[in-house]
Amino acid sequence: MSFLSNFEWSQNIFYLLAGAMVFFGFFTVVTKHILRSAIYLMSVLFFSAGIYLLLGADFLAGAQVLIYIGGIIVLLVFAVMLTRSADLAEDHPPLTRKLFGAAGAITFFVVSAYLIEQSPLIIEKSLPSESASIASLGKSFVDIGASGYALPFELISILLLGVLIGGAVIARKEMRTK
Amino acid sequence: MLRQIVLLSLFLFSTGLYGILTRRSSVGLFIAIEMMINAAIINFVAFNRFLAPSHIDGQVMGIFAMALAAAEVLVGMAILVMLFRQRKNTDIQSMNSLKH
Amino acid sequence: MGEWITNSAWLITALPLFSFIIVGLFLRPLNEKLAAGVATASIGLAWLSSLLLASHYFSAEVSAEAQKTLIPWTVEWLKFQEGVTVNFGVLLDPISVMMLVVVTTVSFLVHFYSLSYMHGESGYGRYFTYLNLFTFSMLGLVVAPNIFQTYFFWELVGVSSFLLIGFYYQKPSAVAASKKAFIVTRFADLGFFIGILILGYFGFKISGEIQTGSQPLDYAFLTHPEVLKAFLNLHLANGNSLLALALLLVFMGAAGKSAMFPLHIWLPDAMEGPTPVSALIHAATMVVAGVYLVARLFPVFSTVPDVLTVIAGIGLFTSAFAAIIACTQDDIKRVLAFSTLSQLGYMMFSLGLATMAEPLGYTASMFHLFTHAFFKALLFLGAGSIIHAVHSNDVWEMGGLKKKMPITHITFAMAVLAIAGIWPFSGFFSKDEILATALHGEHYVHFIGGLLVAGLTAFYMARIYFLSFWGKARTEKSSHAHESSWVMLAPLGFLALLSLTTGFIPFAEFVKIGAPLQQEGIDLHVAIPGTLMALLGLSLSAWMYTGTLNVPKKISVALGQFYVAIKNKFYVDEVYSFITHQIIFRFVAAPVAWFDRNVVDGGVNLTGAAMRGWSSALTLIQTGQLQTYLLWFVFGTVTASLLLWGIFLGMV
Amino acid sequence: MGILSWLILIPFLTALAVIFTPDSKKIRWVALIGTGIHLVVTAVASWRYLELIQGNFDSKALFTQLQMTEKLPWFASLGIQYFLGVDGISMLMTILTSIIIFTGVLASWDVENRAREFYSLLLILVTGVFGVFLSFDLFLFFMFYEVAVLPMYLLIGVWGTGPKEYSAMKLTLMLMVGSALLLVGFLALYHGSGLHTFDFTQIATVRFPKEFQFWVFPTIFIGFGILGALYPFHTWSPDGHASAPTAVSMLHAGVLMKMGGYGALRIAVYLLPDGAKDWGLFFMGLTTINILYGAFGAIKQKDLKFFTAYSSVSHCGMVLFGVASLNMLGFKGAVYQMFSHGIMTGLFFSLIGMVYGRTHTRIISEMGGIAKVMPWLATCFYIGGFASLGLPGLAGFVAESHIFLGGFFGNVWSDITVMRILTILATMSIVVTAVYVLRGLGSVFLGPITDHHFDGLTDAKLTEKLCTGILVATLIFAGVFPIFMGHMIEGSLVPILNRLQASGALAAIGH
Repeated sequence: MSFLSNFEWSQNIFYLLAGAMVFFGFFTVVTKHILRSAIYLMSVLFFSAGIYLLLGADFLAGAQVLIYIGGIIVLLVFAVMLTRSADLAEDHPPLTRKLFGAAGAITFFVVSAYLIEQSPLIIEKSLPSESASIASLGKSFVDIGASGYALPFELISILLLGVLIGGAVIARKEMRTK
Repeated sequence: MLRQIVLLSLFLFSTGLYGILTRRSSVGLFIAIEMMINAAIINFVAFNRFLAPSHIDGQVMGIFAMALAAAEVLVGMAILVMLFRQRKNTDIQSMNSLKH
Repeated sequence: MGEWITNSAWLITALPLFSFIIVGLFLRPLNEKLAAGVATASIGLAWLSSLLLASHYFSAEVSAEAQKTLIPWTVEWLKFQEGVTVNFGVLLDPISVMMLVVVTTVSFLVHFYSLSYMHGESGYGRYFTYLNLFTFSMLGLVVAPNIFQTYFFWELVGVSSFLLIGFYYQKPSAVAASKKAFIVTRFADLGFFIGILILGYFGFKISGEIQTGSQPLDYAFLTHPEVLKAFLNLHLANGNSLLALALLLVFMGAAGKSAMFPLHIWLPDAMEGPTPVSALIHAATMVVAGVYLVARLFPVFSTVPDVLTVIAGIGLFTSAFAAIIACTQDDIKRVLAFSTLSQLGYMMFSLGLATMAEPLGYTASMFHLFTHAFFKALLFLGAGSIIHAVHSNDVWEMGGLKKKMPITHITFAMAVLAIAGIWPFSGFFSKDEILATALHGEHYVHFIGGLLVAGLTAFYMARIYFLSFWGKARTEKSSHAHESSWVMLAPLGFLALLSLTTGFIPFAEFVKIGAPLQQEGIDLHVAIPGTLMALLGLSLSAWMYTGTLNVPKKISVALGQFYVAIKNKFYVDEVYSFITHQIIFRFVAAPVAWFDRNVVDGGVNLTGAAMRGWSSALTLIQTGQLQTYLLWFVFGTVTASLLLWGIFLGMV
Repeated sequence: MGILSWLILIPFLTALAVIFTPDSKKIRWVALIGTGIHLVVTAVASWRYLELIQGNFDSKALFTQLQMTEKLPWFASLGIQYFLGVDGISMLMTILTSIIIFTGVLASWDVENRAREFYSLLLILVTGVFGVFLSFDLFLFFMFYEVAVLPMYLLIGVWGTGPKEYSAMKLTLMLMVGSALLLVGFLALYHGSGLHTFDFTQIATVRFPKEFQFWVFPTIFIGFGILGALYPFHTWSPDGHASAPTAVSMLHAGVLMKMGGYGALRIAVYLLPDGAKDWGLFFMGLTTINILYGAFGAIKQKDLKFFTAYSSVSHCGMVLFGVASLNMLGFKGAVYQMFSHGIMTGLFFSLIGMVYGRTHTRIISEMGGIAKVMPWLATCFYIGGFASLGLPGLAGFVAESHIFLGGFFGNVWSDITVMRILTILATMSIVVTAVYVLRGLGSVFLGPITDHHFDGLTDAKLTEKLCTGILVATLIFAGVFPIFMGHMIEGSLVPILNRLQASGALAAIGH
């Protein structure tokens, strides 16, 4: 999987993907139509899968496309359809809220960016060559050793089960016994 | 390269934040939340790749984060459906009965 | 035998106390008659024992030179502090034994008289209990060996007079009078108490240097020569001597109790009480307590001459002031009250004129006190029997009682002659000595004033005598008047006898102080003008008040506004009530009460309200909007990260 | 279990007994018997105390000699122990409280609604008060202090009259502020002493630095002052007493306000002598206002309970005046005044309760001439009135003469002329007191009967006669024979005075 990872032309692919993500990311939150915003989100996720591939986390890219785009965006679209919030298409928040929201987001961005610049962690380093293989990723899920993630793996499955049942119970029609 | 990725994810996170603070419809809210979670996963993968290439912890965290995001949206949608059935609209600003 | 008598002197004071407790708590609810009997008997016993004590004390055995003061019995009442202890006890010296005799005699006669006078009144037992309490406190005051015990019983006397004046508590006027009496005397006692504080503190300081073996507040200590010298060189910040201030304050207490000029307003109103009470308290005993206190502290007073001049001045003014008012009063008891005021002024100014070098004034004042007690008590009891018969105090409603009440008439007449100062009666001798003090001491102002007052006294006493006994019965009630029962007349007779004989007692041998007296017997330079003035007063009054009564009316019209002013006692009462009600109550008490309710209380409520205000302001933040909370959350995280980063940077 | 623990336990056990008595009619009898037993036990304890000291005391002592002490570790790690002891002052106060609670139970004989809770709360309150007077560990002191103050809220709030919720709330909150100040003070002492213990006798050995004392003394003094009706903080007293039921205002004015004076003397002046020297004159000035302000305030009052509340503000001012004058006379006067005012106010409030029970009004102008109908109550009222204006022969006079003499004798540390002026101002209160007492009582009792359905009123019942009789007898006994009280408290006041004078010596002993 190294063909994507040689250094110099992967740099400009990254900039391409990043540019697209920024473009679509911006529009997801700004657009008045909820449905379009869902579509833009889908494209942002799609390009971020690209970045994972760039960084060699190809299983994750696959998972991303599968779960996020396949599952969550579809769910969101269903929700939009079910709740007829489509007629609420024009979601234009009052100006004051927009201003405050923008102010909050921008200050957050500026402060964190400044902190990142200062932080000694991100030393300028080129993309290292070797990367972990998917086999080691798979083994880690079942490895009950110190560095293994068996327990969280089991937990996450129980969680998902709980959430599934919970979601069904909440969204059920009123009980007739009332 | 790492710096640019982190900046990118920061940008995504902030736009998600803007989305949460301004969206009126709850679905828009969820969209913004998904975006923020995705920004976090990008960070995981990026730091794993640049700082500890031989390990896989970053990616494992990414997968778990994705699972949680899915769970979260599911519950969110269930509540949304309930709310919609009772309130007939999904506008967040009108749901302020918990005020003083 | 003699030893036993003096040692058991405390019995005289204790008898009324025991009978007060027994009668008050046990006998009164059982049977009022018995209670009254026991009360009178116990006072009678006290009277006999005091006579016995006096005869023994003044007899030849006790060494002739200045009768030494004996303190036969003391008990430690209270140890205030290391050097300051107050012992209650009995002190016997010429004036205290004389006072014992006076108080017990008058008290016994009044008790006896009241048996019939108060007959049929509701609260008959209560009356006798209060009388016993009064007699006990008066005797306690008389025999006090230290100034603190005097103050102790001084207050008790004040409270028993309050109870007795307010005996008819159903009558609002009696209630107001008793309240007024207590508050005015209480105000004067404030001065007395501060005087005690000063004497106590500086006495304690001096007792540290000079060892006299007695406590700082004892009379023995206060009148000790070295102590007086030490006191004299103590000066206040503004230069004048501390002892003068203390003595002025003590005199203020005495002035309050003996109703001297500024504080006399309560005595006329005290006539609201039953007449025997006025006879006992407001003629013979309580009101002379002030004179007695000044006499008791006379050695100390004599070291500060200007205080004595002040006393003499106030005394003279009061006697003149009261005599003038007495001429215009219609209520017989008010006339007698003002005459008491005037006679007290006499005693005070005679004390004021005395000095240790020529102490005639001291003996004269005590002699006048002695004689005055009897004939004034007689006057009051006589007036009581008239009121009992006529059922009214107003002199103009009496008249023509000469034939209907012969014995009362004779005894009243003798008393009038006694107070006017006609020869065989005691008033002549005692008033004569007072005028002699004034003359010998070259105090001509006081001598002339004294003579004038003597004339006025004769005039107003004769006025009420003629109005009540001579002429025709002016009202229906006075026409039905009849003589009182013998129980009331016996005391009158006895007192009349006393007013005749007490004048001849060689008082100078018994009661004297300081240097021995030069001359003996009656001094003609004083006797003749005195008697002339008395006869002038009597005849003037006879001319005005026996014939048709138009002469006094013409004079009163002639005097016009001035007459009205005198009749209203120069509006002194109104001034006082104005000061208390309008100024003190309106401008001090009401604002304080208002201030407390609104400002101080308001302050507390304000803090409560402020708390509630802030809490409701805080709730405004909870808008219920999800996004606003998120916004606060974002700003919170941003500032927190900046802070942490700052700290992190600081550390690195 | 020493006798002192029994003194605290008996009221508590009576409270329990009251809760568990089945028949509600019997409750008041159980309470009466309980307090009766307590009276007897107090008498035994004080008799034994007098034997123990036999009136002799070491005049050079720097520390209070405690008798019949009991000491058990409680929170040993924090240095807190269950430490009971008694000296002259606390013995006298225990006698006062025991008398007041006994007569209080008698006075509230016909409390009908929820008598069970009323009596149990009352007895718990008294347990707290006994605890305060007998405990010599600051933490234990504070605990009992709270136990004494808190039931007050319920007692006034439930059984009170008039704006009872408002005054209950106000009273409890202001007293809480007071106890907050106290807590700060006690913790300062605990840490300042460095001995890591709350034991009173241990802390007494420490000589705190002057600046430390300069701020701790006022905190504790004002903390106690709030309970002792110090001038600006007295406003809870009129409201609180006016709305409180009879027995509660008897207990409160009679005993709880004395805890203020007692604490100020025992803790503030004893442990912090230098602070006392610095602040003495200031508090003396404040209390002079207290005395005159209370007296003048009382003249214009319309309601009998407000009238008595203002008079107790004035008399409690005298207690703190005595404490602030920092000399033997002042201290003795303060303790006498605490005792005499306690009995006096107890008598006053019980009588007001009885009069209110009959005429159903407390407004002075609405009543008149009722002495004709209830002579016994009128006489007792007048005896109480005369005691409050300081008539010799009653307890008030002994206390007042001490306090005024003490104020006049002054002390070495403060300016003598200012003290004299303040004392003379305070002495004027005897006239103002006479004015308002006679005006108030005169318009209520004397004169013709104003309201004709007063004619049918009855005089005091047996229980009421017993209650007022005991109080009047104590007043007269304390007034005529002050010697007994003198012997009792003389010994325990000397150490407080020596500590003030011996500023140097103590440093030698201190750590």
